[in-house]
Amino acid sequence: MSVLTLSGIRKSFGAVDVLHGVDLTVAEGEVIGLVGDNGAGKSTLMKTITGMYRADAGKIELDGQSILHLDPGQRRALGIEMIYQDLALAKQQDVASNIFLGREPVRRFLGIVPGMVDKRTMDRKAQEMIDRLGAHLPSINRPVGSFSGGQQQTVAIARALTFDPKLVIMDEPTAALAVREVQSVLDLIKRLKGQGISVILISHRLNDVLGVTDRIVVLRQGVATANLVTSQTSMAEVVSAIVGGQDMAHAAEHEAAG
Amino acid sequence: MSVLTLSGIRKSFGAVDVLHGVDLTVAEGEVIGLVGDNGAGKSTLMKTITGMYRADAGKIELDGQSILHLDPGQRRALGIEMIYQDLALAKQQDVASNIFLGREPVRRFLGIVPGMVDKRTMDRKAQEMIDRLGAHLPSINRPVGSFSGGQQQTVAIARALTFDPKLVIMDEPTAALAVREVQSVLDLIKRLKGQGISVILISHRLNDVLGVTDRIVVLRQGVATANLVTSQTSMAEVVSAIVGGQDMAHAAEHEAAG
Amino acid sequence: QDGEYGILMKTLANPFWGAMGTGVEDGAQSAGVEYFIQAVESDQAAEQQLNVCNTMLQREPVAMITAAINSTNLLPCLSAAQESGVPVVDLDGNLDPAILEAEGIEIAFRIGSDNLAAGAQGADYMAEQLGADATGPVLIIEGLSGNMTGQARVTGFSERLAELAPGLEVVASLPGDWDRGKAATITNDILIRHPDLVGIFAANDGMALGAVESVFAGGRGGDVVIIGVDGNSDAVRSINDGRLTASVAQLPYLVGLQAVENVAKVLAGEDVPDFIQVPTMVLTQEILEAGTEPMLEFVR
Amino acid sequence: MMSIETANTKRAPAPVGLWRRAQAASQERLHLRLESLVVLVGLCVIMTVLSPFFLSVSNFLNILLATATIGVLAIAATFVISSGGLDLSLGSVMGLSGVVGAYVAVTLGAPAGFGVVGCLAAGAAAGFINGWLVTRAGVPAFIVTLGMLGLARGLALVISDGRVIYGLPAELVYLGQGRPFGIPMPVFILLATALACHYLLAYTRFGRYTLAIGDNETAVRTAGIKVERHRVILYTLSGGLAGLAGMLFMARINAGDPTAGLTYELTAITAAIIGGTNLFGGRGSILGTLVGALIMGVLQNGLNLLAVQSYYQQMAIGAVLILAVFIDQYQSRRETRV
Amino acid sequence: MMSIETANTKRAPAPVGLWRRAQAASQERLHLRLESLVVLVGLCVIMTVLSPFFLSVSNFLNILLATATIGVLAIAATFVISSGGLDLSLGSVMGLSGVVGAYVAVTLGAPAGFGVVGCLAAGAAAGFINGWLVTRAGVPAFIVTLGMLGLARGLALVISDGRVIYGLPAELVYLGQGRPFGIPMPVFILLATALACHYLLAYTRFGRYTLAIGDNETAVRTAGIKVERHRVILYTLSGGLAGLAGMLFMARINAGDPTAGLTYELTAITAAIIGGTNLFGGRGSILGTLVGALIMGVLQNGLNLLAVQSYYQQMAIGAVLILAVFIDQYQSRRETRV
Ligand SMILES: Nc1ncnc2c1ncn2[C@@H]1O[C@H](COP(=O)(O)OP(=O)(O)OP(=O)(O)O)[C@@H](O)[C@H]1O
Ligand SMILES: Nc1ncnc2c1ncn2[C@@H]1O[C@H](COP(=O)(O)OP(=O)(O)OP(=O)(O)O)[C@@H](O)[C@H]1O
Ligand SMILES: [Mg+2]
Ligand SMILES: [Mg+2]
Repeated sequence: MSVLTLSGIRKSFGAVDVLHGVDLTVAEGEVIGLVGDNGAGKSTLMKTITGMYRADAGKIELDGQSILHLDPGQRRALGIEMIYQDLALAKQQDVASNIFLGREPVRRFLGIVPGMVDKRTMDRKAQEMIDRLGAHLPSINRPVGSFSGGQQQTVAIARALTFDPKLVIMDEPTAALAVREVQSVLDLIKRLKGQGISVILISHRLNDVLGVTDRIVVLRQGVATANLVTSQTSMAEVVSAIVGGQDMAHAAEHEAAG
Repeated sequence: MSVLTLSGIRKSFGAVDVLHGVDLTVAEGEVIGLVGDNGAGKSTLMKTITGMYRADAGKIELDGQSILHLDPGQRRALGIEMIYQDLALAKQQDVASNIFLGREPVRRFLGIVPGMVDKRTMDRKAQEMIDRLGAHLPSINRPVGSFSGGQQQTVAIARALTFDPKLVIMDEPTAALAVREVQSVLDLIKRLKGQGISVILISHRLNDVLGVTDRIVVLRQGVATANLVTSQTSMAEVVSAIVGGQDMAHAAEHEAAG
Repeated sequence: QDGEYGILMKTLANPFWGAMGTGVEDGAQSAGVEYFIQAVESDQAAEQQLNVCNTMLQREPVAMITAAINSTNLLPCLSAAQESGVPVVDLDGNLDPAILEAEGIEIAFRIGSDNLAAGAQGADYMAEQLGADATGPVLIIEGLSGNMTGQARVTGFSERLAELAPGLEVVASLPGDWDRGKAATITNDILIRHPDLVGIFAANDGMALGAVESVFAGGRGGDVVIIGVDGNSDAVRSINDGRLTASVAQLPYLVGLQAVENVAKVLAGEDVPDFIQVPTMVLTQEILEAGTEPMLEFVR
Repeated sequence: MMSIETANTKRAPAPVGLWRRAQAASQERLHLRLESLVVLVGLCVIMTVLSPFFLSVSNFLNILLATATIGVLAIAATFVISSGGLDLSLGSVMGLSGVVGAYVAVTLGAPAGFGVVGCLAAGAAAGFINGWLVTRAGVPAFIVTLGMLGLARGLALVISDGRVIYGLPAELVYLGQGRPFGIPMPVFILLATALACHYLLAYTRFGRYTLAIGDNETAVRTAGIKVERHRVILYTLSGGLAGLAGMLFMARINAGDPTAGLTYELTAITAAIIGGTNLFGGRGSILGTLVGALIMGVLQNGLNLLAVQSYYQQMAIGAVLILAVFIDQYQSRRETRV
Repeated sequence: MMSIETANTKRAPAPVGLWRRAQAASQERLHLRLESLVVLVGLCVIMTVLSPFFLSVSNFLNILLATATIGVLAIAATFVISSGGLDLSLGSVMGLSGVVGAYVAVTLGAPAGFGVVGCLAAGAAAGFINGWLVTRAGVPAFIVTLGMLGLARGLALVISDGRVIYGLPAELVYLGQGRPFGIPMPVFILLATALACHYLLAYTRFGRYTLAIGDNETAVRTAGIKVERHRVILYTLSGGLAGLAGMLFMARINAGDPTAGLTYELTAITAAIIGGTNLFGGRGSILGTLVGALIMGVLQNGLNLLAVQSYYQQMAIGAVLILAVFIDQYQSRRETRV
């Protein structure tokens, strides 16, 4: 059963046409790699799924139901989570506040007044999640704006994974991460797959993409130009699909082996 | 001759100690890889070089002259350029304005009034620089905030390279870039080296680091723990220096070959 | 004699000017003339008033009745009016004859009541109430800093009080900014320092009424002589209720009424005096209860 | 905003153990910056030295009473500003509300309760319109609320015909002048409002979203929160609080005054900013705002007690304001900001 | 700021060729949004229809004359705001400058030239202090300039003892009342100032850094530009322009008035924002501000010509303001913002 089906998605910003009718399906527990040149439209396409952008045309179905009319909150409630490329963190807030934004646990204040956010629980769970990602943060009570690039990335990842999603979209989740943290994330993706959660992974680290995905979709100037089964493809093929058939043997070789 | 010498650099933010006495030298035309875990202090160290942070203790010399008392503008004038990890772009301004920020060419308006910024020249040169980086931007007259992650990264790179620097610090310049653009940047680094320009490259893409650097310095919790000559080291050694001797054979293998 | 009268007030967001506006209306109605009234947002908007004045000239009125915010702000407009032969009336007497002479502006006549005198009348009444040999602290609540009207009233009051009852000491003269709430707060503050306060003079009725509420809420109701200026309808009510002691009524209604009537005379070529002084009167509970004072008709 | 420290920021001094701990606890638990309390206490000490009348229970009640209206308005300002918005119409809406309340209770002769409802409803309605225009029509908050400033003031003048509506029913006057247990009613109302609003802003989801929207609207949107709706609620709340302030003022002076609250918005915003609210959003605390309002109240009261002459009062307030904030934020400035 | 479009933003309409090209050219070459010009012209057309007195050369000069002071202040506001700052002291500093100028020229009896210098120097000095406090002492601009608002007004009242200082030398009066070629001097001065400042903001490095600082201060710092120094210059410039406005007003009424400029800061900021300046910095154009000031001038003038009663004027101005900005920014709102 396909969890998510996109068909004919189009999107333009003013005079700039970005997506020219993209189709994509994601099955349950499937890990899809979405790759493409800078500016190919990957992030834009993903934002039409989460509802941050409204597609100009096309259909988006989750479990066979159209979700086009839903707002981002409703889509998130249905289990679509995304790690945004620009992280989308509230920089003056601390780690737990960011991770739980929109889903804060509440309790009663003094046992009477309702609606008090349970900060202690939040802090504890946030720390757990960060530990699971194998990251080190100097303190989870500092505003995330004071963290290093990789530390902020970790918080953004934790935010998307804390609430048992059905589909996780990761827009370059490992771009700022160090070696070990990258491993943690890749391991995590495999674990998610094991739990039947679908993942769309956008990454320019083709090694990673080839390592964890089932299928690789290549976006080129707003069109899905290739759809490769990972086990049957090669670095060279992926690279040439990204750059559009030019000779990039050299690049592929570097990517594959350094 | 060493172009840059750092010794005993310390830095803390309030209660958080970040750098505990770091030494580093960079020779003319040398390409140094600076690697380390997330939060190791790489970006912080680099910002003490450009003057964005003031070191709590230690010495910084450029060509044998202390530059500690100089402000960022003076250091930049001496030829220290940096590509910041958070890009540091003025998002509402267009490409040329960002690239030339602080160095705008001027001419006389109507041949009389002095001080008019020569926008046409700026646009032309900006376009040239972007082309040299092998990137595609939909239009250089749009505010950079509307660009994709990789496109913004390209603008930041262009900004640092347009004015014949003596030393270029690149803080994860390729994190958001696609395959081909990564190649352009790596080629560029080699070209810079050929021109006798020194480069400090921070990257978590160890492949890249091993591919273009002469020497690799590993920062671990605010201390430079290893200083490896690239031609005499291996992925495994670098990875284990980063994570501190734990067994990361698996990670190293993945990094090296996907 | 066809054409409109242009009437430029300070502001209408104030019962004093509201009453004057009504007077103008009634006067125009009885004289059967057309008119248009303009005002600015506050009685501090000096430049706006000048701009409005200039704009009014564009409508080519047959006469201008202007209540200038200060002695100089309308001068360019007034000389422009003079050049185009429009007679100008100084409503409320804010223009300085010496300055007018220096500028070469001749006005048709000046009408209004004397703010300095109004303040002095307040002092007269306070001295009368407390006795000439009374002692004790007195509070003055000023208008907005730098406002001419408020300043004149306060100066008139304090100078006369010092003459009549030297034992009454003005312990504070603080800016209430024409704001009731601020006046109430100032009164509270001064009552802390001088619980034996015997008198309060406020530069307008609104602030006096704010002070009244504070005095009563502080349990000193009836012990403090509180005097305002203007003679507003709500001041009248408060006096009737035995809360406010007195208000120096300036009869703005009468000012407005007579201004229009006299302009009509000027335009008809009749003679009018240079300065038409409209009397002020102290409104007190007795006077109001007696109701015999002929001027009461003009209290609005 | 500033992720990069300036070159000339010095190192923070070594933390003074106890003070630092108290500070952190206060910030963490109460969402109150201890420094502003210190400034407030310092100001009180200075005033005590300067004037023998300052230090007394009745004067403190007096200061609280004088702070009530502005305090409520400042709370309103805190909500809107910490979400990255702005409400310049607070003072006018306060004036309008008082007039509507007095109109209902006096001119129409309705029971006192309706007068209260009239105040609150008028304020909330104006706030709702502000919120609607800001979010749905997309007009900048500065323009919308400045427009509302004119609209509300004009309407108040039209309704009241430019006169005060005098003579409220006794129950309403009690709300402004009553003194149960010797404490003025407005003080009770201010404190109750402040506590409830503090709870709302510091400890509930609603408050967290408010601060987060001011920090990074996009992040909040990606979290699935309806930012537009939240903003409309915030402006409505702000208007409703202005209505409450209008009611307090009306009850205190026993009249609906169409010119009430002129330029109060500036004072209210100032109190919020002294209290640590970030003018650009993302940071704000109601307790802080209360302290800010009290700082201004103490200053004004002290100058009145000292009978400082009016020209010099303006200057003194201006200078002390700058100095107070300078001291208040000295330490946080020396440390790294985000 | 908003890098993510909201869910309910609709697609932009198909570009209307010619209009779009004119728009782009105007924006690119002149740094002027064509829409605001359209709103201005539209307003003029409406006023022409409504009032027979509106359309005349003398009335246009009248509007320009009425706009001169506010126009100069709005230019000052544009510089500061587009750099992400704020100057609430503009009106007060204008008042102070006029008093200082008049004091020098009348009370001290110095030659007229010194009067002019006095105005400008007083304004620039106040602005410099603002800038210094904002950048070196690190106090938020809102507080600093609000403090200066009180300080400058108080000082003006103290210097003049609360009275207007009347009777300037003829040369000074000429600057306010002279009419070379039938055109009032203040109009010349406004236009010259606007052109020079437009050049400065739109075409020079100084202007680019101003906008860039308002956009991303950190980015500008990394480019090696001395942000603090630049800000001090901006506040000083802003104060100097307020001094110029003070001089214009003083010359116009032939007196130094200590209460001049009360609440003008709000009007000045409004004109800047109508003209497209972003309240949070990064965007601003002097020509736009001039158009914004003229929109407000035409509106006020028209309502006066129509003899709309003052309560309704306030309401009308509020409503038209919101509507004008709504129309003005309608298109750009429908498209993607950054
Ligand atoms: N808000 C916007 N307004 C205008 N153009 C935009 C906007 N967002 C994206 N674009 C343009 O749309 C194109 C696709 O952008 P997108 O961010 O989807 O690329 P991407 O595939 O994610 O690239 P990258 O790998 O660099 O992240 C780019 O050319 C970009 O400039
Ligand atoms: N402005 C700041 N205030 C407080 N702590 C900071 C600040 N900047 C950095 N830090 C802390 O200093 C440490 C080093 O940060 P830095 O950005 O130098 O790491 P990095 O090596 O560049 O990491 P990454 O690979 O993730 O970019 C981190 O723990 C970070 O949280
Ligand atoms: Mg992307
Ligand atoms: Mg870093």
